Amino acid sequence: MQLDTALLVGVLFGLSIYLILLRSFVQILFGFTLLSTSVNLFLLATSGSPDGKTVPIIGAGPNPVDPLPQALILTAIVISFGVTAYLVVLLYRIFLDHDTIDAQDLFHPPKKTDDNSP
Amino acid sequence: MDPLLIALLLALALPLGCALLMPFCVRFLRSSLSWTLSLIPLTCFLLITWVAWKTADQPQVVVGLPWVPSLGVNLTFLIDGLSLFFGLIVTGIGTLIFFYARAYFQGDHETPLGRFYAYLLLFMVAMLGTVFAGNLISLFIFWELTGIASFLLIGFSHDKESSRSGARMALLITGLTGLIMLIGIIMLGLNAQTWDLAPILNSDFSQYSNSPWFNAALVLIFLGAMGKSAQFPFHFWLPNAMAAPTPVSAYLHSATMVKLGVFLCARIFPIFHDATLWFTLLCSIGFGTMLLAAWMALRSHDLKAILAFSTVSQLGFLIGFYGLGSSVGVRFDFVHIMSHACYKACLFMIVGIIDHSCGVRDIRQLGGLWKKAPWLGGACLIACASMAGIPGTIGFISKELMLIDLFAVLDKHGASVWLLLLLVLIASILKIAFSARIFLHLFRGSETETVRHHWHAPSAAIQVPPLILATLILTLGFFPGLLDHPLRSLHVLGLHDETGADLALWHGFTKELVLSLSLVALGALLYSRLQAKGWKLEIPLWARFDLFFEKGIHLFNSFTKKSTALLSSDQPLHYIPIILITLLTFMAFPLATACHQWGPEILAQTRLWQPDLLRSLTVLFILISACGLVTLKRWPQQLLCLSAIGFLVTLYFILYRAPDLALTQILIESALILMILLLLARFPGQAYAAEHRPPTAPIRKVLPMLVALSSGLMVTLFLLLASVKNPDQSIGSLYLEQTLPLAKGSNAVNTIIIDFRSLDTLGEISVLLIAVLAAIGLIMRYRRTPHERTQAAHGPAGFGLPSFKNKELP
Amino acid sequence: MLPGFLLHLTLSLLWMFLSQGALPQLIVGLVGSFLLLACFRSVLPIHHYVRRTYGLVRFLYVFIRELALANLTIAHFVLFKKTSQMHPNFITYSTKGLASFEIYLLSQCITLTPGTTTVDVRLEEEELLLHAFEAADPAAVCSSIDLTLKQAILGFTR
Amino acid sequence: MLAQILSISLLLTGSFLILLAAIGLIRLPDVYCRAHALGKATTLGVCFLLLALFIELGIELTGLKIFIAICFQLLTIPVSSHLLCLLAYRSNVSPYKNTNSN
Amino acid sequence: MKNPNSFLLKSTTGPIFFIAILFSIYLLLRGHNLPGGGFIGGLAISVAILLHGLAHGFDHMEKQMKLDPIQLAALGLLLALLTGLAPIFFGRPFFEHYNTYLQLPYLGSVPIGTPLTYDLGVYLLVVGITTKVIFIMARSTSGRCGLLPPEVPHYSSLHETAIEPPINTPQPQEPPHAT
Amino acid sequence: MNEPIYFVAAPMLIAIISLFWREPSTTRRLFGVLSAAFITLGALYFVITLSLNEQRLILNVGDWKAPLGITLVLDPLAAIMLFLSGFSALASLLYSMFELPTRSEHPLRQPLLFFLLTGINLSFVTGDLFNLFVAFEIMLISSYALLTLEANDWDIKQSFPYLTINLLGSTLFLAACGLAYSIYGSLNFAHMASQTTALAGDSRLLVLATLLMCVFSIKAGIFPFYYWLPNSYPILPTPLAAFFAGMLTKVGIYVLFRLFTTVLPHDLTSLHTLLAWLAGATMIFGVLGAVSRNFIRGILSFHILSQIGYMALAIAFFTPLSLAACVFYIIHHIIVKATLFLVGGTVSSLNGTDDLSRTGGLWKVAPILGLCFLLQALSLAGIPPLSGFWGKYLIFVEGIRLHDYLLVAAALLAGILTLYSMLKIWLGAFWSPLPDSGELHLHETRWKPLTAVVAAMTIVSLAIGLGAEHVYRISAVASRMALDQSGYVAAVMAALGKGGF
Amino acid sequence: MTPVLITCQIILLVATLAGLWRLLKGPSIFDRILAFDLIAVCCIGHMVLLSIAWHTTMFLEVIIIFSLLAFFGTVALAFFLGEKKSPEEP
Ligand code: NA
Ligand code: NA
Repeated sequence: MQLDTALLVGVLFGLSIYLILLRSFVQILFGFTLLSTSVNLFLLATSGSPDGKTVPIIGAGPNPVDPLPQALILTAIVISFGVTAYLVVLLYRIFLDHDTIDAQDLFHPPKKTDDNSP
Repeated sequence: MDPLLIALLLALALPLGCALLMPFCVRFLRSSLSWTLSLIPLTCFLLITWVAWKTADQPQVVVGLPWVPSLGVNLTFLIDGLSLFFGLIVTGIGTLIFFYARAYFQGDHETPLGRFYAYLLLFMVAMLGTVFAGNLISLFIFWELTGIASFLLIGFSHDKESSRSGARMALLITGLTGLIMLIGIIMLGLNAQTWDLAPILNSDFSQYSNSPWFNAALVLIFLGAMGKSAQFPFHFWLPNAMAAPTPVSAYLHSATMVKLGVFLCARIFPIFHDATLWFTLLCSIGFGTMLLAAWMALRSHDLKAILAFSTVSQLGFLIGFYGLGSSVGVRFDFVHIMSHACYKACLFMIVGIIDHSCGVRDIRQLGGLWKKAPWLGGACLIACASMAGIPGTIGFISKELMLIDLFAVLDKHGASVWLLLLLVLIASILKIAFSARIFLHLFRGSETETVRHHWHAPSAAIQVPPLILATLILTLGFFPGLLDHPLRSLHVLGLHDETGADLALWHGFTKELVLSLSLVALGALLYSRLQAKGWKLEIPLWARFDLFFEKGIHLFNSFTKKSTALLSSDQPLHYIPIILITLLTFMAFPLATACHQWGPEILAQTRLWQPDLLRSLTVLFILISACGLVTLKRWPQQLLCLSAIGFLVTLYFILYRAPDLALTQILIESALILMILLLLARFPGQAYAAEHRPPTAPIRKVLPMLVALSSGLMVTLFLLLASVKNPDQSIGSLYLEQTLPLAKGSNAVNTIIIDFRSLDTLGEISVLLIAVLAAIGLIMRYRRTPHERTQAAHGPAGFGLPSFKNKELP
Repeated sequence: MLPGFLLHLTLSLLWMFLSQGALPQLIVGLVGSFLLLACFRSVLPIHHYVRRTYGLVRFLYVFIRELALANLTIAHFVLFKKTSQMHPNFITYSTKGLASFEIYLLSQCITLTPGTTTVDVRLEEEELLLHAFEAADPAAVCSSIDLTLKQAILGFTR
Repeated sequence: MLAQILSISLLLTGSFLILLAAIGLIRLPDVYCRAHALGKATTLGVCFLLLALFIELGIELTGLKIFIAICFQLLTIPVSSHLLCLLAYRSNVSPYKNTNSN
Repeated sequence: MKNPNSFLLKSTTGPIFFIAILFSIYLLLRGHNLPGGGFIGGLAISVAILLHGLAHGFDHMEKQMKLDPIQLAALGLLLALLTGLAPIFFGRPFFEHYNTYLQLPYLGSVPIGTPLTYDLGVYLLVVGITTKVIFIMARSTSGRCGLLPPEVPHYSSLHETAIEPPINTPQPQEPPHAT
Repeated sequence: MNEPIYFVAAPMLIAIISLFWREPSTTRRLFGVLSAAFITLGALYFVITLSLNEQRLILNVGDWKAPLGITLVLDPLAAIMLFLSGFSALASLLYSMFELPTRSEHPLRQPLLFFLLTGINLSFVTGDLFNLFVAFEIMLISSYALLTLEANDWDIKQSFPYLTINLLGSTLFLAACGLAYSIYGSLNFAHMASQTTALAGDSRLLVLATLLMCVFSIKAGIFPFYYWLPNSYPILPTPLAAFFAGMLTKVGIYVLFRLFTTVLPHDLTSLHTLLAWLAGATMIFGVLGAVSRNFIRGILSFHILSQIGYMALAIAFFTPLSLAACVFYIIHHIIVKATLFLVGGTVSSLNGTDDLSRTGGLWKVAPILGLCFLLQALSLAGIPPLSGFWGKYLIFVEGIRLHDYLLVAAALLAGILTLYSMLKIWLGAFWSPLPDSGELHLHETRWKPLTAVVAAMTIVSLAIGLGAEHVYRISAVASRMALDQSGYVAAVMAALGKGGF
Repeated sequence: MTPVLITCQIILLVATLAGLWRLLKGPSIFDRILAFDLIAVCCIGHMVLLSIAWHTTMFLEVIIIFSLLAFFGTVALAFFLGEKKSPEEP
């Protein structure tokens, strides 16, 4: 039973979803970063409770933890790094092209009210 | 191979092959040799005649080729009276039409004749395929093909808006009803456990009638017939299809396509005629349409529209006739069909010639053509007489037979069908009136302005086909006995009444004759009344179903725009909430079930749970930082919280005995933060400005929180459920056992990623490489040299060029 | 310099191999051979090496002492002094005549030693900008740096 | 036994020093002073902890790594606290009011 | 970004860079038996490179690089893929590893089989992509934020320019809304 | 033994080589086209031999026995999908070659396309859930890359929803992997399938299956998960749009198919019902969206969804016949959809726009193009005997047999509305007279080769329709073998290798 | 040994908490970066303690890399965030 991890994963997941639902690019970006962290922790928890176990290296101890989830997370971390890097660049490019970092403004630009705009 | 099969295949393949060749022999089509085109349908006609002759002594012959035998769909031909009769009509009238079309397009240098003949031949193939089809599915296939070919033909002059909309209307109506018919066919086939027609037709039908699909199949298949034969409420497409060149109208709407509905009724008659629905459905729809269309024909002024409505009316009659057949048996249906084919084709051709010669089709602008074209006038007179049922024409024979059948029904069913009789009689009166109008207004009276100015005499050749048909009408009208033998040999099992009487012009002074003559008198009376009032008639708005249809399409278009907007399809910010809410909704039931099953176990484990101080506090710290991430206002602060989370999560990995993971996590986290910094730090002061937004609606605030809360709960439940029970046989321990002896490494995590699951790693590093390539693509603009710019004057071809900027964007 | 270092290294490695040990033996070898070299410094051309190595050791001693002292000061400030009693300030410290490596070492050490942190290294002006915890008397701070760290550093770099 | 006592005292001192830095971070009045506390206390604190680890785990190749780690701390922590002071100074983060700048 | 031009930082990154390179090679070699491996090693050296870049400016770093990092990355992927494909030519399944050991004094037996080449491929790729991605980010942002103007880029050199910030480019206009 | 990996390794190798090539050149293009053709032919070979012999080819990657390592399985279904992906890539490359002058091609287009192919092919052959995740990620990152590679400044924002939604989907996929591992103790499809009876009655399986279904519904574009698709595909250049439209969503459908048949228990009736209703909604809402659009790309993009509905419905009926129909439909749809997008691209090249109010006149100018469009559009609408009819027909049959009349009615309605929206393009671009200047925007030498590509694809599609018997037999074998869990498990477990239980 | 380790752990946890407090409170961005630095150091401390507790050398590399990255992170954050004239500063 890993109540602590379950709580951690749940709250992180919820918070990241909350961030993703906000409007600012930056918050959305942070939301996705946090989202991948939370799901990595979820995967980690599937290796079972670590209490009384040792690292999954032969010779390091009598009762090593399950190595597979760790390997999977390793892959998942790297992949989400790649995708997040792309997301960062995409957001930057959108910012360059549309001069906004607000998703709402991006798709539904506010009506310009000032008269002195060219 | 069976010679019959070869003959039929040839009859299909010859026009099909020629159709494919047509676009490549435009020069031939414009040459004087193009008369020979009529030889194609003629050859088919002869082939079918030969088939008919060969099978004269057999009521039903089935030949075929396997096509998709796994699905029971084969290219099977069912040769019986019905298919032979229709085959002969299609090819026979076809021969005349090809001849007529050659004359019609004489000297026309703009019309793409190659395409025209290709469509026409294709249409003929489809027709032949349909009538000879011995398999329900192949019947449907050819049925749909006729729709496509007619679509191309109707829209042939596609520069005109009316052509396009007429073609669209025709295709949509026949397509929709065709698909509906497919459902009915499938129900029928599923009932019968076969898709082949012959066994279905020859089996005992009482076994099906209890099936739930029986009546449904009848209605659905009949809907198909209604669509094709333009029965109410689909009657409106046919007049709109008159945008086609006249040879097409003459072919499609006299003898072929619209007759398919009638053909289908005859085809399925043996299966369904015992159903009570059969009589009700066919008679009400058929005779109702007959009256409605006749009434509309009377109120139309475009020649083609009059003919179109009269066609609809006659089709209604024919369908109703098959409905009647369920109680009294079907006799002489072929006479009705042939009579209609002859006079309608003849009239269409005449109208086409007049249209060609005057450039006008409005009957009000025409008149006095008798002197200019007496032969044509004669043909028209005969055809109109046949339509009106004047003695001496085949139309008269047909009408008398109809009255006989009606009285027979009256005898059988009593007064309840008086209404039907009334409908038929009124429709006949109307028909006589507009028949008279067609002939009298075209050929009698004084020459109108239009005729005087625009008339140029038609060639002799173009008048030959209508004259042939007129001759046929007269011949058969006077000597109906000629048809006796052919009709007997075309007798169809299960369809035709065994007790057929011979045809004769004079049956004695019967009540039918009296009625018939009085109808003529009443029709003449109606004509004269209307003539006196000057024919100031229009189809009232409520009967303009075509306008409703177009309006409906328009409304539907705006409805789709609204519905698409309603579904938030163009609101990218709503996508993720919608997806999440749906996901949560779908997950609710399975999660509830799982919690019901595993809940006690989870609770029991929770009671035994002993928290680890360091881990629990790390959790707390991570959550504090995460709260900071959410609550802090400026992104630099949030980023710092994120970095802190990264470091603390690494510690958490350590607590889970994962050094490799910790190393990777912290390295990646740092690289990522640098990346975010590099780009986000370039966001100008606006990055701060964006944080000061106007207040949003409460729902906008509460909904994300609710979604976030339930997502978090969902994942927590996932994890609790995941860890509630260990799998019986987990491969995790396997890696620990075999990493050293087999993979020659003691770090199990590393041997997994390098050896056991090396393919994952290969994929993972490709993802990294591609991500960087993607980033390069985003940030580095690919520049073309000035030379390349000129080479592609309009920029890159295809979708590369136009941006959403110029588009109707949501 | 170099011959002395090489000799020292050779001797220690020799010792390590001869005693068939690893790191502990290497350390013993380093210390032992240094003592040996120190004895023979007048005979061999390694006088400077020995002196500077001694200087290094002394520098390390001074550094560790100052580091410990610094932490005690911090503890004193953090735990016992009220905010109002603190007088932090920026002061400048001249680095005239020092080589860049010496400046680097000095400024790094200043951050780790009592009461001062290097804020900026101004190479052009040949001075350091320091932030001192207790800067009532800037001159005293500077002279204490001169006496401890600077001296120790110069002791082994020159 | 001696090693045990030594490592225990190193551990406790090290942890205490880090706590000291933390208290300093909270208590001290401005960013410069906080950087002070952090730079000095955490360097020594972590070094002490690492030394304790050294004593506990022996002095093979591990020892070299611990040595590297200690060097790392000595190299980096002062630089980061310096850098923070420098950037704060350049961004004109105003120092604590008791300061009378010259 | 303006280079903070801190003397201390610049001087410190030198030795750190050196240590990090040695350390990353160490991590690469021992990954099969202890924590580490090509991935971690590669990331470690990339972080050192990035640190160096932070201290000295990325344009300076990029100028010093002899090889386009993306080519290094592609090379790494190629190496990894070829490691996987090699057994096929011996009639063995894809990615079957061949282990062999090199006996070295004091270091014991060092595995130098195909796992190492695979790890090396990963290592090269990671180094390549991390540096490349940071470089292009740094370069593309140069216009606005005061780094030196970019050198002629390596990748597809004649046809690639950094997208400039919106200062100089015409702003896209919102299309008229279909109402 | 190594056959399955060829289809993954080859595109990756080609991508890397193209990357080293740096500059697009005629040689590089030819190299790409020829290799794609080679891959396609290879796949065709396996389609034929594997379905004739009813055989599965198993590769234990790294020689690790089944549950331990990653297993790749090349069965007829996978082979069919490999053929289709290769074919679409070939068409896309060919079109690309004729569409743009060499120097105007983006240097990264070809490598990225082959990387995309790598990911797609890996997801077809993989027999491991996590490896499937990796394959999906390769595919997705390449698709992001291609989506934004040549997008202009205005369009680029449309890739943002695409990216975020797929990121969310990938995260959920990862969670599903974790859940699967803790339930089954394995990620290998065969090992998972072998535990079906042992885990009977474990309600966590339903949780896992629902989660997986939702994840792949996002990837496949099933209502209401489809939002990312219709506005993002139109920003792609024509050949890529064709490839994406044909191939990408079908990967989601393939995985749904694979999971429901080969991996998950067959008795998830409630889930099948849910999928069926979602499929119905997808058909209707997809086609409504298509009708609402007035430019070719928009119409075609929404049609992807509506057609996905048919395939999902075929899966949801979950009878041997309907599953065979699904395979048939996939085969048909990939080719038809790709062709339609190519035609759409050619039309907008010719008219300079694909806004239907400003196009026209092409039936006179480019009749072959028009014929191709007509045939494919009718095929899409399910007009017999074109390829689209057979799948729809079988779906109707199964729907009636299962008494799902409402769903059949939805399918019928979607069919007729498809016809309607295709007519919209036909009337707008081909039949209506050319407005404005009446000038074409492309020279003959440039659009005639494009038409040739389109025509070749149309011929293939026609062949599928007329030769439905063979295609159906292959589909039936493929679906039957996919459905045969015990056969799959036995084949995978029998493959030799090191280690294992 | 264990009580000592637990004591040290608790001390470090308290220090981390203090760091978090500063991280959330600010006021200047540099204060937050300092707090981040402190948290990183605490993590290193925890790792050392865990290595002693579990008597393993497996985490040494993590410790080294961690200190490298703590430094790297501080430098990067200070560079990019520090340069900005954020309105929160006086
Ligand atoms: Na148009
Ligand atoms: Na148009």
